[in-house]
Amino acid sequence: MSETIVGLENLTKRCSVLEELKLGIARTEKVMSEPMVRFENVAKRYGTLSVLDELNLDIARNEKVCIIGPSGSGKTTVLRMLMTLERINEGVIWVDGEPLTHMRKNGQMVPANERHLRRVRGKIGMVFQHFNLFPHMTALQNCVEAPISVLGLSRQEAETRAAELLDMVGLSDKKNHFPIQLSGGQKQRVAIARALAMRPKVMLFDEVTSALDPELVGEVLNVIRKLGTEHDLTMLMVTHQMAFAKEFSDRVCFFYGGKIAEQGPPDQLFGDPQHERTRQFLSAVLEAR
Amino acid sequence: MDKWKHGPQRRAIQSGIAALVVAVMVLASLAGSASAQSLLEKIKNGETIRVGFSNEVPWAYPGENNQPLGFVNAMTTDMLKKLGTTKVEPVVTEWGSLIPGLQAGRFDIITGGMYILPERCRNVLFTDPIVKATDALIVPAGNPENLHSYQDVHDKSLTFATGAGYSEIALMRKLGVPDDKIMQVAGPAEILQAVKSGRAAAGSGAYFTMKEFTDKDDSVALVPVGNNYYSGLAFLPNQQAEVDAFNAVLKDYIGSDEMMVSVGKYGYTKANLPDGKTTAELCEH
Amino acid sequence: MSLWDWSYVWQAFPYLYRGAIVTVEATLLGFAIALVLGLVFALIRQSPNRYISTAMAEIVEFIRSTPLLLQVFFVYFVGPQFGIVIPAWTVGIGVLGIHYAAYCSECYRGGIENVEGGQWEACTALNLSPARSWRAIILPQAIPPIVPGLGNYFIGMFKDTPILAAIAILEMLQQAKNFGSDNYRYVEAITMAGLFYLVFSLAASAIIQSVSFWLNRRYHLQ
Amino acid sequence: MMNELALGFSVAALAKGVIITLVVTLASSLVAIVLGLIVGLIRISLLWPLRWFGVAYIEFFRGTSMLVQVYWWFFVLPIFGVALSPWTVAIFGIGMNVSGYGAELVRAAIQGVDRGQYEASIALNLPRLTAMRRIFLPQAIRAMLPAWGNLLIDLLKSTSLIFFITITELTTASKLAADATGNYLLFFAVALFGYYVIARALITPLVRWLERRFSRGFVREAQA
Repeated sequence: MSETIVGLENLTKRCSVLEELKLGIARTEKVMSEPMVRFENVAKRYGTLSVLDELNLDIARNEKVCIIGPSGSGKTTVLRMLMTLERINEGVIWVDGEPLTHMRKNGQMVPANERHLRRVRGKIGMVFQHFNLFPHMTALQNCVEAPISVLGLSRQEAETRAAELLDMVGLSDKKNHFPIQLSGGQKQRVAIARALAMRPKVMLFDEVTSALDPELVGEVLNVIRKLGTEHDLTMLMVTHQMAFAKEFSDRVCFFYGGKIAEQGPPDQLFGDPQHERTRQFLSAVLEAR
Repeated sequence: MDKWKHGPQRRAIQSGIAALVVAVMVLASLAGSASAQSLLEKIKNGETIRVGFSNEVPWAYPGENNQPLGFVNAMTTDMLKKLGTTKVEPVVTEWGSLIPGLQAGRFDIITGGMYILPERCRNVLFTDPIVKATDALIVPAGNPENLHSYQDVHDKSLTFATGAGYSEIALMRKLGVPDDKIMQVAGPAEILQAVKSGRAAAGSGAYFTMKEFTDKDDSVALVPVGNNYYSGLAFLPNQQAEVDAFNAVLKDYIGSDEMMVSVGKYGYTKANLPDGKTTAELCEH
Repeated sequence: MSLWDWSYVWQAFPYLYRGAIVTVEATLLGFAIALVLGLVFALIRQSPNRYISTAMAEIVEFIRSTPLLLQVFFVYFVGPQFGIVIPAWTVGIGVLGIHYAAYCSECYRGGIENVEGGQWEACTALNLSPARSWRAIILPQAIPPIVPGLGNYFIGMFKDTPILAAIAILEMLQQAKNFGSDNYRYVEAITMAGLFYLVFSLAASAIIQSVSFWLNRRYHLQ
Repeated sequence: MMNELALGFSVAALAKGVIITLVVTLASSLVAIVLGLIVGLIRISLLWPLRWFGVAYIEFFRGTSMLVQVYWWFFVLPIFGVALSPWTVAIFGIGMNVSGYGAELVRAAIQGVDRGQYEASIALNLPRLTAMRRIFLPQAIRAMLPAWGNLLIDLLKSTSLIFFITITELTTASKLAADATGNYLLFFAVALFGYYVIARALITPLVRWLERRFSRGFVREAQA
């Protein structure tokens, strides 16, 4: 289905006459299909401070969505809520057709218990800004720990898969190194392999290049790019890399003040932003370059 | 901080509780060894009897292999043999901990040679007297302060050292000596040190003990003072049967040749034998 | 004989009161010594001369790894053999102070070393005198973080005072025992002494926390 | 002659005192470590009754003097019908007192583990027990080892208090020897040195060794 949409969108670039129509079809298709992730009237508050209100966002299967926006706009909170690192105050988050934050009990929606959370959470993987690798384990051990204890794989199987994944991120020679012996870019690639080892359907990337030295950003983005083209993965990423967002994503969401101020295909959002705040943000980011 | 409320898992907690329960059970089983047997039965069955005393030569002190030495211990051992056991285990503690130790069941008999005094009679049962003793002061050689009695110590308002829990403390308080002039130390060795170092002008304790010091050490001199005191073995208040049994043995034993051989090496002479005062009289005042 | 008799509680009060005063006095005086001497130890340890600083480190290590009771015995009993007779009270407070000075010096050292090197560089860049740098920049940053640590040693010292009984200082536990041997009742007095230690420690730690909080606010460290 | 005899006797007693001090130190260290770990975990438990128990345990054992506690176990508890042997009182009295401090070290170290480690464990869907055992504890243990080293030296020193409960350990043995011979300088110096050697040559190297073992991945030398 999504390939059709991407195909259609590629077509629209050449056939400007059909643009409106095709986009309309694409939108209808998305609504028709069941989204991979759905935020439904989600609100997050810290005490009286509202971080996010009335968030409604659907992400289709295999869609690549980038979230941009100024700091404090609530963009990281979106990922953290989806990973269940933050509890939501209102609304429901759905993953793969079933509620994540809630469960059905006697026909009613009640807050999810730990068991339910653990089951649904298994479909999501996350890569953090500060890597959060386990410092006392080698790269390989980092990647086999959870598959063994959570997925129940045998050690041998887990190690084989982990080795493949480390190979895929270009680190087959570093698998017996401890995190402290790796560069920032290498650490982040191990973190990506570690998350993939859990066979997630959705991958979250939270400013994964922000803590890296500029010359190491590329190697990490290349891995993500490769993931996007070679694997069926829904990807949601918070980033400051505008060029990458533009080239990589199907859709870009601009967050401002706890709301989605504007969203759309990257060409449109970067090329012809509608919202005043979006224009200000983009020009400030570009000026800083 | 909130995050860690979710920290340890139920299983960790369960095993923690299990470990605690086991620990408590181990403790309880160790504790439960207090037997239902009475002391007298234990003696007759030849079981080990624990005697409690503080380290005080020549009354009662532990030997090289932790055997009970001193004349009170010698007499106790002889009498226990007559009653049925030869196994004696010494428990050495500070003087002040002797009565709490007896109450806490740390040992079965106090063989420290406690004076039979009315206030003590309320808390422990004494056998008939086994020795007549007097107090003595030790003073620096030559007795520079010219002390001859407790009253002298009081009149010259000098600092005076004795053991914590000793009967001399009450005596000095009765004379009107303020507490800050009464130095309460852990035992006889500290009394000697206090006098030798000049921290106290005089020290006091049992004549036997103080004489032991002055015999060995030329830098201190002996000043006999005070009235006669009588010591007995001390038991728990509910052990009248044990006291009766010991008194029966004591009647023939006291002053016998056998006893004088046992206690002679500790400097106990016929002059130290009790003179007919009974424990009932001594407890009465 | 009942297990617990309230009348003994009231009778034991004067004893415990007298003991408590000695205990608190010893703690306060000992801690004053520890605070000052500890700073001296810490500064000597920072000495650029390697032999001096190593020697100081080893002395501190020695003091910290041998029992207070033995140190008290040593000063109290060995001195007179060489004609040095120090009053028991002086020995007690002095040894207590020196013992905890060793601990406090480690605490000071940690605080001083925790102040960022950048602060010293900033002082140099602003051409501040060393004395002024210490007083205005370094110490205000070094002291507040170590207040809780110093406070723990204060409480630790308080709980170590029963050791002074070994050299005839009648602190609270000894008074409780004396009450016991005067009346042959130990449960009440000992339990109450324990309770007082608990109450004092809790109160002291509350005070330390508020001092620490106030200092942090005062210097805007938090 | 008399003095030589006393000296020989005293040296033998002193050696015995050293052994007793070592045995009590070792046994009560084990008690302190095991209980400290358990109570430290209880202290951060999910269930509030357990958490409160942990707080009460820690505050009680840290709040009152060890000597008072040991004295109470030994002389007062038997009046309530529980008569523990001097060895039990020594090992558990000291061990439990120190475990109060140890539990605080455990709690602080676990809570001090970087928050990101906790988030990563959730993101990887690790069960709590596994996360605690495999991720947090190894990092916490490494962080708390130096503090445990200091605590065990404190424990070693506090074994000198069991003199009050009729066990003749090193301090008491040296005191008895000094009293018997009158040579306070010699015997106290020997005892002081004895403690110093135990701390410096036994406890400190042991803790250093453990630190190295648990430092895998934390320092660059620890190449696999």
